[in-house]
Amino acid sequence: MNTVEEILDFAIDREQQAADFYSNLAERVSSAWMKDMLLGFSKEEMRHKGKLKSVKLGDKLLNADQHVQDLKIADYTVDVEPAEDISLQDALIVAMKREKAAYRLYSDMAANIDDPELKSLFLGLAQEEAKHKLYFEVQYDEQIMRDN
Amino acid sequence: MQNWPSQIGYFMLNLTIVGLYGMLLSGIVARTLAKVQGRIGIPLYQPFLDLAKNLGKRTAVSHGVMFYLGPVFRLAGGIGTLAFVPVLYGSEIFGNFSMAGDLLLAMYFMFFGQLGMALGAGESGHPFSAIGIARGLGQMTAYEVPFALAIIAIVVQYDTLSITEIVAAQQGGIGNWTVFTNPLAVIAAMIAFLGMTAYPPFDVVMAPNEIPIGPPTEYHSSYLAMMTMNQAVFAGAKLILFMALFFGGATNLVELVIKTWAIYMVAVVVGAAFPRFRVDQSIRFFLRYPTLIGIAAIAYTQAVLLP
Amino acid sequence: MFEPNPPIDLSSGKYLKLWQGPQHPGITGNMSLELITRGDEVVDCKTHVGYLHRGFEKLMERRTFIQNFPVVCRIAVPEPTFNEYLYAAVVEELTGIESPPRAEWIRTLNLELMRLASYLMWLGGIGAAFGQSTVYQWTVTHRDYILDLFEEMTGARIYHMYIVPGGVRGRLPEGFEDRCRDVLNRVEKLLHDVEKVLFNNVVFKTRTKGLGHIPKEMVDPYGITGPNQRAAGFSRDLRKDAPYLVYDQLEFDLITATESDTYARSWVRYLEMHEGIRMLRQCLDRMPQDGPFQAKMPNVLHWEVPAGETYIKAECTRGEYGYYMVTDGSEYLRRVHVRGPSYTHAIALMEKLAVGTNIADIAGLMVSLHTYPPEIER
Amino acid sequence: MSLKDLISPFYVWQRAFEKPYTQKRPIEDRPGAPRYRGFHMNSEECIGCGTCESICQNHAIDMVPVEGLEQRAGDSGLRPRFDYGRCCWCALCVDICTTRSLHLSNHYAWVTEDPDAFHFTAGTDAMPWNQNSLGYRRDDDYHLLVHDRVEMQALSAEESVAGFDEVMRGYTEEEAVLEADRCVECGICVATCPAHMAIPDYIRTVRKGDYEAGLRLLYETNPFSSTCGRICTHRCETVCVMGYQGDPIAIRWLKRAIVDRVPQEKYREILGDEVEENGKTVGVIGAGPGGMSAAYYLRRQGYAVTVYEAQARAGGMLRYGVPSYRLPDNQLDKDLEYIRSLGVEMRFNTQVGRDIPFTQLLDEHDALFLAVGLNQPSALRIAGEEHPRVLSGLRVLDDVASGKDPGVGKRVAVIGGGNVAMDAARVSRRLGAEVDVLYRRRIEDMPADPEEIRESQAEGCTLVPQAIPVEIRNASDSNQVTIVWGEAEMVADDKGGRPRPVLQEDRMHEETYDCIIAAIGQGGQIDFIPAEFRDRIEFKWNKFVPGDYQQTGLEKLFVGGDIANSRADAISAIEDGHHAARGIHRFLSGALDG
Repeated sequence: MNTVEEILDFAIDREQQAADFYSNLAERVSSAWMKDMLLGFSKEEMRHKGKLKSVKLGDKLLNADQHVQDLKIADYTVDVEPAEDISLQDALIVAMKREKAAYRLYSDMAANIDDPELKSLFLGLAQEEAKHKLYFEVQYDEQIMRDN
Repeated sequence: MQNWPSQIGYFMLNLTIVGLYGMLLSGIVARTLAKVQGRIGIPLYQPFLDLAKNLGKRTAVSHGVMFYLGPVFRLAGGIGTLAFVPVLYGSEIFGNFSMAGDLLLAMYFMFFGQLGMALGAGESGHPFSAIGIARGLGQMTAYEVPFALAIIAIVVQYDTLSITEIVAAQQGGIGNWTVFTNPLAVIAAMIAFLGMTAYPPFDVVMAPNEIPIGPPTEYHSSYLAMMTMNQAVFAGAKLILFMALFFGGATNLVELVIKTWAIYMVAVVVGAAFPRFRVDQSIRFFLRYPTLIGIAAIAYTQAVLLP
Repeated sequence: MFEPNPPIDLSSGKYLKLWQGPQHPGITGNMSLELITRGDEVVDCKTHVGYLHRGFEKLMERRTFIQNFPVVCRIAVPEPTFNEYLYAAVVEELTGIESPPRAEWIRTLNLELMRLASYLMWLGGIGAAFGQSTVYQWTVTHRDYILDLFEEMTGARIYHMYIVPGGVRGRLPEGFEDRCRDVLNRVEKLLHDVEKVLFNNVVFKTRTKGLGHIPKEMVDPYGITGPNQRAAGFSRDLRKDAPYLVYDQLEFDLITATESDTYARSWVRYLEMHEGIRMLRQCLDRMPQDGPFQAKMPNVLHWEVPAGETYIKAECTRGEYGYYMVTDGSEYLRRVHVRGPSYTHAIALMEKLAVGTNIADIAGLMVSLHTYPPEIER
Repeated sequence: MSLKDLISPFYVWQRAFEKPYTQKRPIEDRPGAPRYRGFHMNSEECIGCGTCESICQNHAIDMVPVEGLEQRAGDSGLRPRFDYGRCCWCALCVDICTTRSLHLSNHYAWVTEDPDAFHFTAGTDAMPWNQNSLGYRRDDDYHLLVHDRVEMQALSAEESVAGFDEVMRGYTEEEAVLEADRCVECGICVATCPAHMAIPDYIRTVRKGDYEAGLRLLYETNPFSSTCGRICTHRCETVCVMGYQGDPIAIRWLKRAIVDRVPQEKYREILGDEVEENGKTVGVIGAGPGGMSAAYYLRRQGYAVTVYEAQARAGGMLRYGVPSYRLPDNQLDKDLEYIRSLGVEMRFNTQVGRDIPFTQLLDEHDALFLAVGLNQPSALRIAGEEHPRVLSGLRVLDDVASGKDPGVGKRVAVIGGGNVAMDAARVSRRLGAEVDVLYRRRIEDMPADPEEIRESQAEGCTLVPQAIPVEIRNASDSNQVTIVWGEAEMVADDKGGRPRPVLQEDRMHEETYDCIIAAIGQGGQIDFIPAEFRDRIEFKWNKFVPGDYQQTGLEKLFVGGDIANSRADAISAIEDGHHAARGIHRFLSGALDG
């Protein structure tokens, strides 16, 4: 992965994988409303993918400097197995943690690279993932920890 | 009367000047009274605006011919008075129709206007008019007594019925003015003057409280305007007459303005200070002290001045 | 004095029937006098009211107790405050609410200022009725100075709507006392001028002395109160005889006269104005500067006053002013009756006094009784 | 005639030399006094309560809708329109204004050729005096309304913490009348109350002492009046206009004042509830407030109603989630018994999906109302959660309600800031424990009722705000548990949500307790609905999204209560039940065919 194009392809691929992950899970779950929700997550990932595609086509730019709030909810929740009887709470935890992992991945890549252009690209991707994570964290905060 | 067309032209000029002056004077007096009352008062040109407004209005009532003629008589009285009073002594232009017996004519016209007014107002049928006329004629008759006595006194004193000659006799220094030569007559006349100008305490005829408006109750629009014009002309004529008879007349317009204004202020000064007499009280008043003073003036003239 | 005036044969042609009013500058408000005259002499007088009837007493039955509070001041236009006070007092009496001491002082100040303003207007009125309009302009201007005070104290010049059941509507504005003292000084100075110009005036004396004499024995049967009564030699004043508000803590003298004519009535009022200024100065000096000015009130929106009835009276500028109220425990009053002195003074008394006077004296006579037609027709 | 009397009047001329009293242009040069009662101004604080309209003795004020102003909770969307042909500028409207938004300016001259202009809406119409800073305002010490609430007799903190006796003792008749008297009857509360109860009307019946009429009004919209009179979340009181300058009316306590004075035996006679069977049956799943409310209104319409309840007793969260010091059992029973007395059939210990299949219910009944509530406590999902000394708040409350000892020990940490957390904390206090309440946000952010927060503090619970639990560890004593929590900083949410806590990892604390009670929120469970129906039902997150009249895409199924609304309180559930009952009636009588 040495060119911008390759990196973006990699990222687009990751988003696709995530979308597939959620739609597969949605097939399997038994809980009444989880299916709808997981398909919603999947759509969300496809939206991210679409955004990266337009970055690749040069229609959009990634902003590496923005500050995205980190609620740090994902950091202290336990790991959850995506099982058939997954609850809403657990699904959100899974989502948060996936986005967090993606964020870490891009951040690490940025740290290990010297090319300023690529570095900035990785940082931009990391911020994107941070934003996605924030979305799930906010939902967790609102839907699960209503009383906390 | 040699050159009567120009005489008439000069008279028209006099009439205009005196009329305008009379209007202005009413504005000045209004402002003066306002000052006493703690107000700023109307602008000086306000009487002209009022006149213009009244002239511009139409009428919709009919009270008969005499009613319409009332203001005409009234105005005729004012103009008539002015016609025989020389405005400026020794001036051809401002001499008017001065002649041998003009004093009598002037006095006649002063009375005539009131009577005409009385006829017209009486025709309106309004009780306030009728009461006002009764009061007005009663009071007029009363103040005419001291006024007539004062006139008799000075006629005796100057031995003439011509105003111009009376003025001529007073020329040559302030000491020659009637007011100094025959003060009793002037006092009687000035008290009568208070009655004529209808300022308090002798304003019961048109008192706004004791019966609203009085004789002119029913008059409006151009009738009212005609009466306002008469008031101006009449006031001017009266003042000039008093000035001529008692205060040495005037030889120029400035002197005229100062003197007439001062004479008028006598009524204003008294007017601001007093409430008004009821009509029976004012009649009683005029027939008491002023009449006595008038009689005394004649006696004084006969006894002191003539020998 | 109780017999009706003798009948008059109008068709004889000796008499003229003359209507004075209902719009007439000699009457403070709308009422009319039906005069029958012979020459300038009035031989018969009938009083007519009804030109100003707004039905306040009935209106008030259809309004809640708080909603009546803006209504009552309109019963006597030149003196709204007495109505406000009395209405507040009857409601307070029936509900058992007690207005705090500070409010009582402010109310007294208010009432005496109102009395002074009303007298000033009256003083101008008596001058103007007899043709002395200069005094009228002066006094009305000084009344306006008092209205300025009312404006800053209450928010309005005429309909103050300030004395509300339970207390007053607000504290006195900053620096009010000084401005009030200043106005009192100016009014006092003016009064001395008026004394010189009006009361020491030959024409005024000629007009007013002997005019409208009220015999002493007529006073009680005709329900004559206030200065009219005191000018007839009675030493009666509710402020002394049945003190309300803080009048028992104020020093003032009762003014009386014996002549009982228009001049005496004017002179009594003139001296009462001085007493009023004296009282106002005491109020300003001794009024409490803090503390509540309103009692604890229930929610006025649905204020139910317990069933009961009461009559409360106060000495207004014209005499005894009273409110009689009956309540039935609901949110509306059952009946209210307003006793205004103008009713007795302007109707029956005027019919008697007018006979034998001159037409020109009617306006002055009417003013000398100090009546306000609006309060006749509640 | 003395000479003095002749000379003295000329003294008038002395005044001619003084400054005139009058001014040349008085109107421009003379503003009204600072307190002048001039033209009306209305500021943005106005909420359109219409109290000005009620007090106006001239009927000069009309409340009218204003373009661009939406009706919302606590704002009627109306604004006062003034008719200056009627106004007398008494300013009673200003005195009575509950928000103090209405003022009079000291502007008093207004000339226009347009007669309609004298009919204007203050505050929204552009008027020349709108910028005036002077004019009449109500004095701070002058009131036409009563701003202080009549305090209710309550057990002292020491007494209340000693047992499970009801804390609030109820109003006496006099107190109730005094409190009811404060109401201005604006009706802002009616719009905000989820059940749209006729609040001003029943408050008036309290004032008049006519409790039977009051009860009739209550039952028009709410068959849980005794319950709601005690534990309602009273959204009405949060929007009450009296709250702007003082205490809101104690609407909840006044409702209780009515029900407390009417014995249950007389309900039937007072309410006149006669059931005329109509031959149709409706099944209700869940005997909580939503289900029982639906059962009541359906039964009144003549439906044969069967209620399926998994627990042994009716009441749902009201019974198992609300401790008896807030809602004594007999009061809840009073409401429930009356509903049952109309002939509602109860099937207890019947969990749908386990004891009876959902499809069977669907077949047996003409319509179904589902209100199973949120009974699944959310897990903490932090490390060490499975420690045996970590309890759920709902369980603790459930145990206490069923008479079991939850065994909380002597030192308890409660995690959460909602009503369940507060109740768990207060119950633990009553069981003799020292209680710390850890909450992630600030105290003012707590979703619990302010009363509950206040009372729990009074009873000795320690509130630890901005504390985020991160880990649970074994303590040295196996009967104890250690919690690690970090301090939080609040950051504003740029999307307009509530401020969010952010963990400060450098400020960690560690504390050991006998047990930890987690009460961070609840979720629902609807797996009993077979998968083939689910496609026709709309969900969002973990909730139903019902259509009109609480109907779902599965036409016979109506839903309500916590599982179908975002408000999660009893009164919303009651309204859902009532609303669904109306919907079911329309549906079954053919008016609504899906």
